[in-house]
Amino acid sequence: MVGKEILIAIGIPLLAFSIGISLMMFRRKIAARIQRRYGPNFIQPLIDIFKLLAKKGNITHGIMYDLGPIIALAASITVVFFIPMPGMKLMTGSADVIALLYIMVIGSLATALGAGESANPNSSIGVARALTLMLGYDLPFVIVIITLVLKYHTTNLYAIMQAQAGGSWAMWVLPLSAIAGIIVTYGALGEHPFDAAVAPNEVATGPMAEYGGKHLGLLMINHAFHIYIELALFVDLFMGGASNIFYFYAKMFVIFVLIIFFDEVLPRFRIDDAVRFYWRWPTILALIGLIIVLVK
Amino acid sequence: MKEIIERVKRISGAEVSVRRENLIFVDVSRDKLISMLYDMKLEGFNQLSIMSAVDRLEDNEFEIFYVLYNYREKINAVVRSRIERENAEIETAEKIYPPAHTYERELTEMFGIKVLGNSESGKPFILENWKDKPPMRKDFDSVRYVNSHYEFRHSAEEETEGKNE
Amino acid sequence: MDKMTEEQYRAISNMLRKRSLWMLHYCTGCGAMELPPTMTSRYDMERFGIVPYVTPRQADILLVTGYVNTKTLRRIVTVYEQMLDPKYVIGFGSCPINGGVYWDSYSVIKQLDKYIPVDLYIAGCMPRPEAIITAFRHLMDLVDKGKADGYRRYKENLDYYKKNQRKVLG
Amino acid sequence: MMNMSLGILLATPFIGGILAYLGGKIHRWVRYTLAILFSVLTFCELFFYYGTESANLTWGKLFGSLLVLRINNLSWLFAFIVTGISMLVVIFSVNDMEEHKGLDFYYMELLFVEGAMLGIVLAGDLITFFMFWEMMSWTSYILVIQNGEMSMKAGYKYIIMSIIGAYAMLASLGMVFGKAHSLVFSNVANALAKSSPGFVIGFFVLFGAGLLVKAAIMPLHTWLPDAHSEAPSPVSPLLSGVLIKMGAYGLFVLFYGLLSVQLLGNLIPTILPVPLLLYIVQWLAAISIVLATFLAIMQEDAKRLLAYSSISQIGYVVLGIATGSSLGIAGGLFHALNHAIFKSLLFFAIGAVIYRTGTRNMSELGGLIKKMPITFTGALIGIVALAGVPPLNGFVSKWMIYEALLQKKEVFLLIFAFVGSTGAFLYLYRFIHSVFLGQLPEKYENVREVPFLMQIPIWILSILAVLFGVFPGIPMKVISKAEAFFGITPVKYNLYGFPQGSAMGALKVINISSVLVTALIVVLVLFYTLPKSKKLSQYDTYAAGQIVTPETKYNYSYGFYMSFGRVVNPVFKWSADKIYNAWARALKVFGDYMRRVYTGNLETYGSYIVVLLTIVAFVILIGGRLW
Repeated sequence: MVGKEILIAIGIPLLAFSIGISLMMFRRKIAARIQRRYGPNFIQPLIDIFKLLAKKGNITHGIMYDLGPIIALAASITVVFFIPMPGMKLMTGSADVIALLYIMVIGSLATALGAGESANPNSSIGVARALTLMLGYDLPFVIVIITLVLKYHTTNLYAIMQAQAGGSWAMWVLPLSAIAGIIVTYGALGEHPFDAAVAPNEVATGPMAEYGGKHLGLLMINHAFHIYIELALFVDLFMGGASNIFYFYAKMFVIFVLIIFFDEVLPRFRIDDAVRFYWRWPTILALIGLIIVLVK
Repeated sequence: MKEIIERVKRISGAEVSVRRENLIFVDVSRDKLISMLYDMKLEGFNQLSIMSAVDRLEDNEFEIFYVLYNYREKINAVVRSRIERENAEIETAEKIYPPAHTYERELTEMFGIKVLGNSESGKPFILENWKDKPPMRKDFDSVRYVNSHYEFRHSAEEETEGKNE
Repeated sequence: MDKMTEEQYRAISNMLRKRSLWMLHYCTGCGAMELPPTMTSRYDMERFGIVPYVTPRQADILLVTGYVNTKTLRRIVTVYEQMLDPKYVIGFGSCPINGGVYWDSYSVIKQLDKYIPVDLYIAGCMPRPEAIITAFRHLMDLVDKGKADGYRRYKENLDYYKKNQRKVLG
Repeated sequence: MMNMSLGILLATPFIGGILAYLGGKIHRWVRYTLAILFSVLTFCELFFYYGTESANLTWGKLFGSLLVLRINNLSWLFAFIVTGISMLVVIFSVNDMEEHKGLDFYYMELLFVEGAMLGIVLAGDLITFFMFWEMMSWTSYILVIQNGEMSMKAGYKYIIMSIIGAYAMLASLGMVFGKAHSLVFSNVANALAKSSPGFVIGFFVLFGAGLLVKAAIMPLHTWLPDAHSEAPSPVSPLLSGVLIKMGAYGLFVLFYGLLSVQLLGNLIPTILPVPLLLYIVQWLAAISIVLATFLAIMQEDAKRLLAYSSISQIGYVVLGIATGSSLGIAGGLFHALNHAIFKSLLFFAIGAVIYRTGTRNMSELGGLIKKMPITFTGALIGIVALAGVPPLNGFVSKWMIYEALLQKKEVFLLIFAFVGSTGAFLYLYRFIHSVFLGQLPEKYENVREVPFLMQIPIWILSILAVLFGVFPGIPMKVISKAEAFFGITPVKYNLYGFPQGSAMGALKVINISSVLVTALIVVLVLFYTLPKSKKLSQYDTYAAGQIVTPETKYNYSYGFYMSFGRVVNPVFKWSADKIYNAWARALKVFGDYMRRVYTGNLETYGSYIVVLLTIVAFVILIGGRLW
């Protein structure tokens, strides 16, 4: 029995990482095709990560600079265990959706602390923008989560997923909340219209301005996990998880491609306009969804 | 267009010569330069396009010129005056034409002409720790400077040591 | 790690570095205009995994595009020293080779190689994107064979480079 | 024997204060040892009473009502907070207040405040409660004004608002005394149970107003930011960590001690999930959470930032207590304990920074992680706990409050609470980034770590934060016994969190933290197998090629959330302070007008009397004939 536990303990993060990294690969290929370019070869993100990890001359600005990416990656691996994979309950028993919201924040807080230690104003401005954006998209996110909890009378993520497994997805039952959910996942991934925090031309890739070599490698692995976490959460909340891994991957791929299309086309929001946008349209949609559930 | 030239001619101490249909030269003596600029501005020449100097090494003088432009009459005017070459000094035209401020700082650094009254006359402008003579003066030999400060790449045949491939 | 795996490790890391060179978006001279066409759809250097990055910490290649005057040289040296170790320098156009048309100018340095180690020069008074793509392919071969060792040369005779830099920068 | 030592327990801080004052006359160190000895003594004496149900001691009689001291689990919990934090404050202020003049008086006041708060918590009847409440107010007032001119103004505002609250409380006491003739809690509860709804609402509003002023809920909060930031650095943790908890304790006693949820429920029958009066208090708390968080984001001064954060966190406590469900109340009490721990930790950390650098303006500080690593770890644990991030204690109590609100379907309150907690990330990151990370200014090159005596509080509170975070069962034992005593069915819990049935979902914090730790070890091993990294000086950063020199202040810390400010500023055009100032001006105008009537010289008064008499005589004569 113990062998199975260890197998899961190692297998799940690797599976999550491979899903995340494959989505990143698709992303660069599709983005290139949208720009009528040929695009890099398929496993380019993987090569980038290994090249960064193999860099010889790494630098450090202090303890917190090193700990930032380390804790961020550790936090992302932890979160993966609390999101139900197809067919596996994992550890959703010990932390429900509200706890999950707080666990997901450890990673961004650790990166922010690491960026702060790198003593570069670009990274500080990037972090200030990232946190402001987080406050922006958290309002609709919370309303959506409350709507789902009230609809299914439980905060256990696995139970919410099971309740929709039959095909009555929350996407069709609560369409407005689903739209708000997609827009929030958009902001949580930091995709183009909301990427004022890591804008290359404004703040020299924001928090990552001073990161290079193995630290940047860890951050890119963390980004792969982050993509998996956001999409898996959305699929579990609104599309009822999946019986086997291929359905799960297909659903995540569909949502991600939808996000890429918007990402490549829209210009970038200024950070306070992004917060105003989030507190206006997605919040109204989510509130209407909430009232529908409250009234029913 | 004619009467603008008449009006400029009437300004005291200005010898006006018409070079082209929309370009006139106004030569003025050194001490009436600033007042001339003021009068030209009153005439409607409210843009200072550029202001610099010409190093007349042969008759040992600098020639300061201000290129002005009149939008209504669509005519350029170049106000010129001669100043002596050793420890040359001019008054600032900053108050009349604000853009002159930067041009004058460049003048000081490139020609060595001191400008009295410029708000940032002392501060370094472009060149970083430049020890030599102001570079735009004609008596500054740039090839000699280049040979002394930089090494040229030897052509492939003369190349002896293999360090730079 | 005995000799064999040491060799294999170096070969694999060279292959990795070849396939994903990150270019520093720090263009000094008039050559910067040639880069957008190489990045975008017609010539698309991303096919080779070459992507423009913003800060020296994240980049591998430093492009010195066009003439380098003393003021820019001071910034180029700082940026070069801030880049992480396996780093390469490409000199665009004739000005970094021998000063080009500015051969007699008091402010332009005549030979970039004296101040920072250059792995690759591209001749032409601003080479066209095709030339840049062939240069990148040539650099990738150099990296693959491990011959692009400018950074090692910089470390070994650091005082030689520093002396030249002090001579010009003062 | 048990009852007599209750009196000794209450008396020890006062005796300690007087002895410390006298000791100070002899020699410096005598005063320090006596102060520390007596504060530690009270803390240890408290453990005699762990788990005892109500041990009563009547120590006097006033206007025919017994003066009773009693202790139960609830008062034990708050007594633990009071004595614990006061002990740490005394230890912290030994080094911190060295060059401050009038130290004997300072230490006496410190121990008197501790005694007063202990008295409130142990009070068994309303008169003792009110007596110690007043003593707490003016002793803490004296402590606030230690720091010169600015703190006088802050203390002045603090004492005025406390007095107004105290008068309201006194009026409510008078009302109840008229009906119950004895102010012991049990008699008052029976009297209120029998009296008419209007009477109960009147008592609730008056008594509640006094409590809400001290608990700094939004409309009555304006004294807190000035008092906490102007007070000397060891006093701020006492004010922020403990003093506002007395308001929360009073609210708990008012809601569930004197009145009860059923009584409140059928007072004004409404369809709301919570009795109407509690619902209003909940909404006040929710508004104060969000607005105080937005205000805290905009602050430039570190201690004002922490003061506004105290207002928003005490909002959580009051929100929890006023939910009425056992999970919510347990959450509120647990959050009171947690907030006392991590807010004092943060104030100790900023106190240490001020002790070394002398300034608390965040844009002047920076890079202190290199010079003060221990203070940095304390501040880091403090902000992670306050933000409610899982392995530490802030998370569990917030989780309980959210679950309670979800159970009660009070959805909009939950949205306010959540926005407040996400906003907490912003100002907490701002605090630790501007003070500890970033570029170290040249003038703080030779800053050293604080002396050991000031590090003890930071160590103890950090360990407590981690301990209560990973094992929430420890404090929950006391809290659930306290709830049982007040007739609320305690919530099901175990040492590691909450099993399936207790709330909408389950929580096992130990699982979260163990997975996090293992993942951390795995990543650390991966990180240190990769090539080593070279240490850089702080001036070797990317500045687009420019060379960074110590003179250029290369740090982004002033107006950190300016962009967010543009979104939120329209909200802050009108503020509670402006309204109070408007009232004050109106009062002054009215006063000037009255001065014209009461001119102060005797002749006008004489003429008034004569005129009045004639009118009265005239009315009697005419009136007599008309009837």
